[in-house]
Amino acid sequence: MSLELFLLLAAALFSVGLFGALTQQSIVMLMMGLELMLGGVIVGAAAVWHYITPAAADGQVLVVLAVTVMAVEMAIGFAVVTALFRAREVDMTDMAAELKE
Amino acid sequence: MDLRGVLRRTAMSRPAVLAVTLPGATELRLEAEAEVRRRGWPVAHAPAAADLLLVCGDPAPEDAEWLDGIERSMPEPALRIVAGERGRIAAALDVAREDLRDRTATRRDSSPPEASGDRRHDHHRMDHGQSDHAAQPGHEEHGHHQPADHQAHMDHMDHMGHDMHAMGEVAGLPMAERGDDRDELRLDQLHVPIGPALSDWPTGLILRLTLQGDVVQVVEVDHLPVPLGPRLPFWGEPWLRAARGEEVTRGSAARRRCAAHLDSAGRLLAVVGWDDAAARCRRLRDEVLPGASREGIGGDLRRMARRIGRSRPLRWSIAGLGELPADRARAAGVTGPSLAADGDAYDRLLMWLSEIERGLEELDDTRPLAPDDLTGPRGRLDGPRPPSRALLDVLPELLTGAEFACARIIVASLDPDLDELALAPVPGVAHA
Amino acid sequence: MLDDVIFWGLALPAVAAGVMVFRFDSMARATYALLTSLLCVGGEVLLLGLDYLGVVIVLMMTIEMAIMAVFMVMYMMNPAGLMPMTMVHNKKGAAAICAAVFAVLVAGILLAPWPSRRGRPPADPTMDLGLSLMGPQMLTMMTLGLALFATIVATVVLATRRGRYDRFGDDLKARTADDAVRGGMGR
Amino acid sequence: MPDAEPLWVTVVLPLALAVAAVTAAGFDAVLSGSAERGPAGSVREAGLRALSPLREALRLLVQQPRRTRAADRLLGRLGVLLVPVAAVLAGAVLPWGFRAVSDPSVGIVWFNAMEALAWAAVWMAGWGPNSALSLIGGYRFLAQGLAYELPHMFAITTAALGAESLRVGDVVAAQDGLWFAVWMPAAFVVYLLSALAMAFWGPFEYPVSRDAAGGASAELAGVDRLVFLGGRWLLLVVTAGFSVPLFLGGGHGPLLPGWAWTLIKTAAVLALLVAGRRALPVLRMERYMEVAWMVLVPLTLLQALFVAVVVLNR
Repeated sequence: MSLELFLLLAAALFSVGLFGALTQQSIVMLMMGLELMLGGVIVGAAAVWHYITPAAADGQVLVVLAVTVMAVEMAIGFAVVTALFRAREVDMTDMAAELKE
Repeated sequence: MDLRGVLRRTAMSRPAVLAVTLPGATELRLEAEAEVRRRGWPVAHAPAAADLLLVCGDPAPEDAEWLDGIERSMPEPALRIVAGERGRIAAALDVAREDLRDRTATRRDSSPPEASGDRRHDHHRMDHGQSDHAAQPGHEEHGHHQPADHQAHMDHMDHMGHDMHAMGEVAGLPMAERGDDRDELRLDQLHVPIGPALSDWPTGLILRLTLQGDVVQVVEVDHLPVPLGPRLPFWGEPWLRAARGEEVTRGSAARRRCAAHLDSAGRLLAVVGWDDAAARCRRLRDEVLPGASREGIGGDLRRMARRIGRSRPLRWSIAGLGELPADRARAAGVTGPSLAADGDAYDRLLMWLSEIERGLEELDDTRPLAPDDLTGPRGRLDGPRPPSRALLDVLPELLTGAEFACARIIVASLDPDLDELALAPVPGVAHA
Repeated sequence: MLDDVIFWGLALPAVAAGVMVFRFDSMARATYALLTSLLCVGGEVLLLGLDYLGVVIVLMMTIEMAIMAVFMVMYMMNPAGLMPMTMVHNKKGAAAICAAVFAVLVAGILLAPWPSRRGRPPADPTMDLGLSLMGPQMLTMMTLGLALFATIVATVVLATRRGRYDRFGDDLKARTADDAVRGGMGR
Repeated sequence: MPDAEPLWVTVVLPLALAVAAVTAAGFDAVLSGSAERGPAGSVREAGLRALSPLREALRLLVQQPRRTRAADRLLGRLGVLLVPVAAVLAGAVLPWGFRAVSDPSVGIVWFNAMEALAWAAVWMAGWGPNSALSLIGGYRFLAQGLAYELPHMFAITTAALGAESLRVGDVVAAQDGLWFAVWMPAAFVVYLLSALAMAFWGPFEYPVSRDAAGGASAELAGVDRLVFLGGRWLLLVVTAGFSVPLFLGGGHGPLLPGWAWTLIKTAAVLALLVAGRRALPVLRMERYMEVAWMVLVPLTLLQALFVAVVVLNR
């Protein structure tokens, strides 16, 4: 176990999440990509805390931040989808973009 | 016998029973319930939990399909027996248990059957392995059915799908369509028939529901064919016989009314999930019917009625469900306690309880019942239509927009008796 | 040694489940694949000695994904995955971008001169975190709190279609709310 | 004082929980037997009724499992299995007397996280069989979770606040004189309610209730059914048992050793829950939700505030 291994794991999760966020048409699936990316951020922050600055709590605060962002993003995401769905019965990013036109 | 065989036989010494009643067989249902309870056998509420399917009543040929469906969705060792006559249920259960024990003990260890296709053969075997009263005519046809649409427990739920491809079929199941719902979201609709095999459910009633989530959007009321015949509906029997000119005591009529309301209350309490009170209601019902004396049972009955009437959690739980004000009820032709209650499910329950307590006074009354008194437990039997018909007619209005659990409570709080649908207008009285 | 086994035992499923999120046809399975991945992330955090945060991640993600599954089934087409279909756009470009991002990250991770460890972990990192959030990081904590509060309000406003005027009438004088389903407070 | 135990304890734990679950289920069977068939006439009859959970278990073992069409067997099985697993994992921080299988520094959060696995478990078990009634049951548990979880979290946080530690051992040690139940009564009552809700048992069996033909368990047969419904009893035992270290002073008590007090208190809580269940109908979530959010959440917050003020002035 070393810092690099944990960071590689973080990078892998981040990239997989990014791929999902970029490719998925559905807003909900896009959010799942974001969640995965944030999962990568959490691993990275925790590893940096453990291997570099265990005395300071900043790494931990970053993890708290990431977890909160996950929750907020999810809640807002579903509220938006519900609102869109109610208004136009749309749940896809492409269709939402068309609505603007 | 090896240890495993012994264990298997022991395990099946009290099989779980799923009792299904056909219209016109109320008396058999009561006998079966009392007998199963006396033996302490577990009662299954779904085919998946049952070992033994006990059909009370004579199935018509068209019933074979949904009964097969239920039997198919029971786990091995599944056994079906048909009890068509009074007084023979105990014997039938004994035979069925022996059969189940033998079949489990001698079963070879094989992987569970894969699909319904494989299990059809088993069914042949088990249908013929029955005693005489279990044999069922007209039951040779074993097509590869889709699960019968009457079936209470759908093996499929069409919760998937989108309007883009709504017409398709997936895995042999129809896809769902979307429709506007109560909360103005266009979500998938699910067409679910519920009944007649559901436990704590009016015998023979089928509701074809359109559900969104668990909210009822559309209700169609349907029922199994009710056999027309000389047999009078069980719960209305004393009054109808008196109207025919036979001699019926007031006591036996009061007894029947008491038992009918206890049956309904037990059903409602079971659906509400108060098992303790439901079980007590049913036990008292079975004591009242065969003729427990007023002194013997009055105390228990009053205590129970008071306990239910005073329960604040119960009131909190069901008040406000299925509001049926008297003017609307009268317009729909509802008579009896549901009209007198003039309110929601809770008021109807209280009305049953108060009628039970009132009836208690007359329990041992030996004076003859007046032939023109035709108010049965569910309403006036001399109206243009049987009282349960009116109860069925108000169902769609009350159920639309209710959640599944509330819908079940509303149905149980009206508790229509489908046996009454076979009732021809009483000659000479109806038009008097 | 044991730590290494645990690391790999969690890291591989985390990434594999992360990939499966976008490969499952069934939305229910995709949701729970994501949950698996995030539970493994929680496990890695535990492995790094952050007991509290690791367990909190497990707790939060379980509840969050369970709720998410409801929305997945509600709004997505094909929730059970009975009909194979793809709903992706721009797959090649995205794959290229992601591969590039991953390559850059890996290069950075392997080439960067990581500083050596400074200081020792406190006996109780949870206490450390709490003191930090209530002390020097108070501003972060307050921001998070406000953001969460704003989220609660915003999501309700966005998702509901009925305000209090719909429920209690135009003059807000109705004694009982006009709701589709009666609640438990008898109002 | 609290200490990590040797490995064999991890084997004993599930067995002990199972014995406790069978005992509790037997007591419940005696009570429901007397409701259905009248009071037991003899001791032998009562004993036979108390054995009925074991007989049921044997019967389900003999029964063959079954499959439904287009089922998601992976998720369904996972959900069924997860129920007892969550119960045992949560039980790992349950102290017997003063010793638990493990007493991590964040034991209370661990307990909360493990019982939250039930959210996923019940939903998956309901989703798996591809049947409307069982899916309704699965969704009902999520509604129930949203109702009970917040008051529950505030209640256990209050206990942790009173002890100024998230370690279960410290919470027990802090109740050497005065039980938390005495000066945190609201939190204690809310905890008992949520213990029932977590185990989806008794008045909170809405997800598996009779009106939906067994809800999430409607399509389970044989071993699946045994694991799911048996896991529910394990959960009940664990959640009821956890109220002892949190609010009832754990192993503290005069004369008897710690483990005996734990046993007595756990049995008392279980008996109270099982007997209290006889007086209540199932609480439907469309009604309970409003009560939970408008009464229980403010109540537990006030309780936590009160405890915080006391702790600061100690």
